[in-house]
Amino acid sequence: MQNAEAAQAGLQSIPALLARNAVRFGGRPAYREKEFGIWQSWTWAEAATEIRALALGFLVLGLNRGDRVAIVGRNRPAHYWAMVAAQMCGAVPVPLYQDAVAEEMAYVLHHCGARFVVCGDQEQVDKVLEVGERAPSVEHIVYTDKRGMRKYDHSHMNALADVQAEGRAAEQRLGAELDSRTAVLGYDDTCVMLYTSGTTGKPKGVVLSNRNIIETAKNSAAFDHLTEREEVLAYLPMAWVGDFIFSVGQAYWAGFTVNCPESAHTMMTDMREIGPTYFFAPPRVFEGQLTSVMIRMEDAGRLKRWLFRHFMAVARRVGPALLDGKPVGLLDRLHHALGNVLIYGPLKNTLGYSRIRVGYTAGEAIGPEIFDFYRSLGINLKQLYGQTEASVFITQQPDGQVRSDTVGVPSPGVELRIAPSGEVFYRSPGVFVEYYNNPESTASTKDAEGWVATGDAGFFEEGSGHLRIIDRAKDVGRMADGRMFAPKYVENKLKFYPNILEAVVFGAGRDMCTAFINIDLTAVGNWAERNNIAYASYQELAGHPQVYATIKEHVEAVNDSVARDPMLSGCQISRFLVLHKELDPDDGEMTRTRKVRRNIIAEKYADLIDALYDGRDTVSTRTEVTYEDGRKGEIRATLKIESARTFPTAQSQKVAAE
Amino acid sequence: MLYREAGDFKTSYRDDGQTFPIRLDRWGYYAILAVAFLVVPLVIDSYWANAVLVPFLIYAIAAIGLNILTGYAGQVSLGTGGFMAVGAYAVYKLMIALPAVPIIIHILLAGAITAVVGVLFGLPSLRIKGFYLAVATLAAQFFLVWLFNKVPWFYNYSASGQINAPERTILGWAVTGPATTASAKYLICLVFAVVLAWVARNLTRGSVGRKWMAIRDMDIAAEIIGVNPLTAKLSAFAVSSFFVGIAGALLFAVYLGAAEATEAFGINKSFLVLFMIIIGGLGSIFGSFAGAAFLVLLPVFLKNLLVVQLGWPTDLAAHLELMIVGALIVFFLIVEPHGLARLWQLAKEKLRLWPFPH
Amino acid sequence: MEFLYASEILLNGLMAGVMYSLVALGFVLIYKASGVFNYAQGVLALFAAMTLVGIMEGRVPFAHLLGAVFGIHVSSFGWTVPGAVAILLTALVMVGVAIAIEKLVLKHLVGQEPIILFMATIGLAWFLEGLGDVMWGADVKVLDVGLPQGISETVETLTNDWLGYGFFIDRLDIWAAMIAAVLVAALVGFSQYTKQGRAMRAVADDHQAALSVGISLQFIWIMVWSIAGFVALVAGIMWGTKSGVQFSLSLIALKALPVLMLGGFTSIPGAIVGGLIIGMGEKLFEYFIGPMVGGATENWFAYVLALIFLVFRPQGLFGERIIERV
Amino acid sequence: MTEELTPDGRRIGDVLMDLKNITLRFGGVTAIKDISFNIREGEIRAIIGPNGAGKSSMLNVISGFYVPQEGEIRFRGERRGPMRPYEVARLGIARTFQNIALFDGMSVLDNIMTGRLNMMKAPIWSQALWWGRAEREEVENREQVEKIIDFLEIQNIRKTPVGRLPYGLKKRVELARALAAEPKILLLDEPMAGMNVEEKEDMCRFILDVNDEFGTTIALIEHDMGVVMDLSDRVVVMDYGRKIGDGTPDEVRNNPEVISAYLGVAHE
Repeated sequence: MQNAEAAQAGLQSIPALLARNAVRFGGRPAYREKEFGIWQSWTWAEAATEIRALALGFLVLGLNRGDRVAIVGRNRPAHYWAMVAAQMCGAVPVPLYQDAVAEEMAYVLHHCGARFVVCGDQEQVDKVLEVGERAPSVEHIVYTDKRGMRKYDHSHMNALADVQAEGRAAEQRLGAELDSRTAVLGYDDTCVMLYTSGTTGKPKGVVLSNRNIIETAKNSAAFDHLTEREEVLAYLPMAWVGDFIFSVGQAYWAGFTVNCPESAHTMMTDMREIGPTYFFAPPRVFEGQLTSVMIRMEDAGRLKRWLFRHFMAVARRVGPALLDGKPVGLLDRLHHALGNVLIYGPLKNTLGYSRIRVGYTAGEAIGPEIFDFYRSLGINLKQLYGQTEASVFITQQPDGQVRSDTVGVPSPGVELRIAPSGEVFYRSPGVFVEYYNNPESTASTKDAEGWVATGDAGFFEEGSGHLRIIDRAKDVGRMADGRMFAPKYVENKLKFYPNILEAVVFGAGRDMCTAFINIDLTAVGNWAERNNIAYASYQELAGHPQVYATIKEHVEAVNDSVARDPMLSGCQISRFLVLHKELDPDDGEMTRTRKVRRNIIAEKYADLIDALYDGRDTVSTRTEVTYEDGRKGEIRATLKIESARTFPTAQSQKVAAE
Repeated sequence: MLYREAGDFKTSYRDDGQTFPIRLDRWGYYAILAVAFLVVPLVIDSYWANAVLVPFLIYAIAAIGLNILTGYAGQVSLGTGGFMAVGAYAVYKLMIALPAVPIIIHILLAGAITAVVGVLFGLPSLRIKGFYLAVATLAAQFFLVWLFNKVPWFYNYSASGQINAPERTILGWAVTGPATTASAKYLICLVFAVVLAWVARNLTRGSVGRKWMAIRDMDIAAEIIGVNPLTAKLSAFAVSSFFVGIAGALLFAVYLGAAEATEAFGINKSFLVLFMIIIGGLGSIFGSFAGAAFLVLLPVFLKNLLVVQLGWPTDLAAHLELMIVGALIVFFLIVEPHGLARLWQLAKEKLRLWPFPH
Repeated sequence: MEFLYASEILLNGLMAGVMYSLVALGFVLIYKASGVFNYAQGVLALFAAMTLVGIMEGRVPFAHLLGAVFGIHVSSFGWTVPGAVAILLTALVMVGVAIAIEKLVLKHLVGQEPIILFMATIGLAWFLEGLGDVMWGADVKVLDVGLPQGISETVETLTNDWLGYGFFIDRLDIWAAMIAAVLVAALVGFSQYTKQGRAMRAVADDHQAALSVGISLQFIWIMVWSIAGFVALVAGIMWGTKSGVQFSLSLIALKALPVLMLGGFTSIPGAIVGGLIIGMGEKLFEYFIGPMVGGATENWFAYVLALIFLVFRPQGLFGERIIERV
Repeated sequence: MTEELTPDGRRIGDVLMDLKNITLRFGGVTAIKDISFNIREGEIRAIIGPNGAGKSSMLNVISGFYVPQEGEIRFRGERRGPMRPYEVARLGIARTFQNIALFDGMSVLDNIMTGRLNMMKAPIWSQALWWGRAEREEVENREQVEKIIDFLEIQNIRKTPVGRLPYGLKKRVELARALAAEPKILLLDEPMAGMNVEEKEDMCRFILDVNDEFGTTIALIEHDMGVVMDLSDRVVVMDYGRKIGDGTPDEVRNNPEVISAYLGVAHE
């Protein structure tokens, strides 16, 4: 049994696992990358030598134990190698978000005190150079893509390939040194440092030990029976803990293959080619795909559309049951099988989901019909609930007990308790060591016994024992009349409508709830096209009366459903407006992982909020925006404020129903 | 709809460049080969062999040959009949002269000889283009046929002026002469068709093929990027004639058994093969097979329908056939200049995108 | 004596050449105006001749088909039509054919490469041939529109008196030569001095330009094809009268091809001269060389001649030089 | 060895091609009158002039498509006698065309592969059996071509038939095909013709990158002065078949004759 006491097995670090894989899975593919038109592949053995060469190269450049090596670039084998190579040298890899603007990067580089920075390409190098003095610790830059780098001053710069070459040359000289450094890596040494894009304040550097990563990987791999045969697609930011667990932790533990897409915009085609067997995506990805499926089906011929509708209906009825292995009538089975030939199969195939054995979504709540859509196709999509501080896994859904409204049972090795305040606490081998150079935050998050506050409010469901998350604990407030106010809960319900991209609900300490709405340009735009509604800009479309009408319907539908839950019925939305611009990380309105920064928005759009509450039905405003190239600009707009019908609370309805 | 391409990815240029990159196509191809080699020979009877399969395979070879010249290298030829005649008479003379040598060698040699003749008549292509060349190739057609009629040496001074294929065997099985069984005829043609198709595919995907296509698409540009028109065009003529020659050899030796230049290899043969590649698809090996199948089956079908079913007189059926074929040619050129091959391709695309329209 | 005999052959060759020229003329007309290399020209001639005979003998079109389909067995209306009228009717039919071709084929192939158009006309040829057979039956028909036939005594006696050797020359050939001359004169006149004629030339020079000055391509094409049809009719009459109306007639089309290669596709005089050269060359070659190689050299002489010729002067005798540019 | 460095640090070497007193006539018309200039290794050399100035003829002379009646062409020191265009190509001179000359029946990949035909020498039997050298060559050259595809950022259209591509991309594919030949001199015939501003900028970037990354010598003709001035190291100005200016962009810009020539023609 491999997942037995890893520690004793001497597998106390990622490099140790690498060494094991190079032997046990030597001939199996470890990494693939779509480049030059084909999937360039490296077996575990080859990967091991590549990584060793790079590690030696780092030594040549003078990398010391305990140094931090920042890595910023898209998902590429070379960048994963850099992380492991750094570990072999006893240094700590610190992956950064590649879309971070110079300021953010400056802060993180300075805070972690990185001496080496591995950059993906010219663009990243320029950013690091721009940071310059604000991060004095940076001594040396290594870049992967040579394009356009020839003219740079190379006195403190190398191409990664060249570093490897130097490393190979230095094998005799430094091999022993490297081995000794790798050998002493312990279970409690730092494995990686990940900066959380905190919803508030500056990012914090979460220090995760080998124990955290390997134990978590081991447990979660066992939970879903992951083997060396899995194929994963590494496309989520390398700086995100999820990618580190899936593409490094679990990949090295189970020895499966990590596939890197050619570029962000070929991701979908690459996904289709690879056909991963183990897949993670945040809800918005699934939403996006569902929307595009629906849009493409709109243009299909009558017959196809009929087939699609018909068999999707069948799928919704039969699919989930089949997936959960519940008994299903023979006729239905046949019907579903036929559908599989005509619709589900092709659909999964075009989406690249044909081979998925286990799929996860997390980070946000996912819309029930979206979730069911994929489930009913026969894709084993599940939810998990996790955090950087927990090395991801807190709860997850076991096969056969999957539902859209819960986040499942505690992951193996995780203990949970719920504070009187409703906040969820956990303790597990995955629990992080500390926030780097930030003892007070560490103390405030993690107590002496190692219990960590999630910051989310939730409760265990009677019977199933599944955890249900309501909202961020600090966001769960009280309204003026003391009723419970859980904005996220309502926002999610709103966002389940394809037309609504984002929603921000206000109401803490007020007598009623109001909301900002962001429309989804793809969905609404397409709808506008089909009803030949002309529009010049996002702003114009957002302000269109018919759009308002549709949104209003959605809001009222949500109010209706919210009203059914006595605990939260106060959160019905009385008035709302459709924002004139998309909430955008570049404007600081959201985190890089697209979580809305409530307070920032609250102060930025104070005027709009006032308007929502003082009963005006229009309000004009001016907003500063940041364009992709970093320039700042300003947009002015006059927004209409719509009021929505609310519903009496559940009891009375129940009465009506009976 | 049937395609399941997720997980069907390429890790080397060798895989990426293979003839059937999609797994399903590959399997389909193997399945067809298996049936063609293992099942058909057991069930085939002489009607199917003589009326459909054998002519289909032989014309497919000829069509591939012409397609290499016209579809890939863009040089129109109306001399196919004449070149087939060369193949036929060459194999005849060889069979008579060197009875000891195995027939396969004879057929291949016949192809080689035809290739030489082809190059000879291809020389003008260096000076003249398009239908000027087309007409020039008529010279080959008429001169060659005349030659085989008028020079007794070619038909060994036989009184009838005909040539008759003596019996030859492979591993004890008669493949030519009256004693030949249906399945033997079928198999030898099948082997040649499959191997030659494979060779054609290899040539057309390699550098020589690219030279041909470059010349076809824009000869001036081709020359300026370094393609020597002389070698490119002549190699096309040589390879094409090689194929056509083998087709001619098989047509005479295996299929007809006896032949007389004018009616077996007249101008209409040239047009028949030309039509096959137009309907099947210029510049497509699959198209060559499709076109051959189509024009071999059409008469059989019409005959069965009009004569057998409706009891119309045969000559009327023949005339109608002329009209239908002619109309079809025009129709295809108007609607789908790339022929059945393109239609098949489009259908495949639809299937791959199913259920989405695009 | 030998010389005189040869020159008689030469003369006969010339006459045969006239025929080639006639068909070639049709090619040139269509090629100039629409850039189409009309392989079907010969079959047009065949079709015209068949129709002419059919009408004159008052045959029922599609009799064969009707018989097969409806079991109605009427082969003839039982009347005969005088040649002149029949010719007129046939001319009308040819115009009809021209229109049909333009509407059903050419219109849809505008802008395709020449070679595609060429292949289309091959298809057209097969169709027309089939149609002709289905309409009028495939039997060899005798065509007699009252053109004088047989050896012309006048010539024989004249030559005999002068040279002491009587030239044998078919009256029909002489007529043919004259008619051809008239026809050519008429065509030249037409294209030089009439509005349509000039329009036709304009189109031949540059389609786009012609379009832009408001000339209707469709009209021009129909016109040209009609003229070609008429020329075909004339040729059909000649050949038909000479050697009966049958499939072989359509093979003269193939003969006309080398004529064009010599004369150049774009030149009317070229067509004439080319035709004469081929006609004479053929006969002389057959007379002098033929016996040594087993005869029947007419089958290929024309083509080989053209082929050799082309290699040295690709654009033909009168064709314009082609300048390549990048 | 005369070597110098450009401001942005590219090295420019010896004279690679030297044209002396070139005169070209078509029948009566004289397209080029007694023009001499040279192209140095590693530089970007522009030939500009109003339409009809004889630029294209000049390029066709360099690429060997036209053979001048007078004058001599020295390539890498040796005199270049009259040659067939394909022989010139084999000397290492590749070009693009003003009105795109791609092979419409072939995919982008195949088009670019044709650029390397001269490096694929497998015997025909090896190709027929797709065994041994032919297959090796195919793979090796594909690798090279893929680098260029990556360099010019046309990965996503690799397998599309060029016929379906928009104009701007076609131009890029044509450049790729020329690059695939690893030319000593790359001739660009109005690379920006008919492009919108954005496409022009891209093309400029690629031309500079090519010259920078591969050190390819580039000679281009263009009638739009603006673009050329930013791109090139040295410029020849032609007008009515004569050379009216030759030198760095600045020298040329201030050359009175050039100015008049350009003011003389209605702006294109």
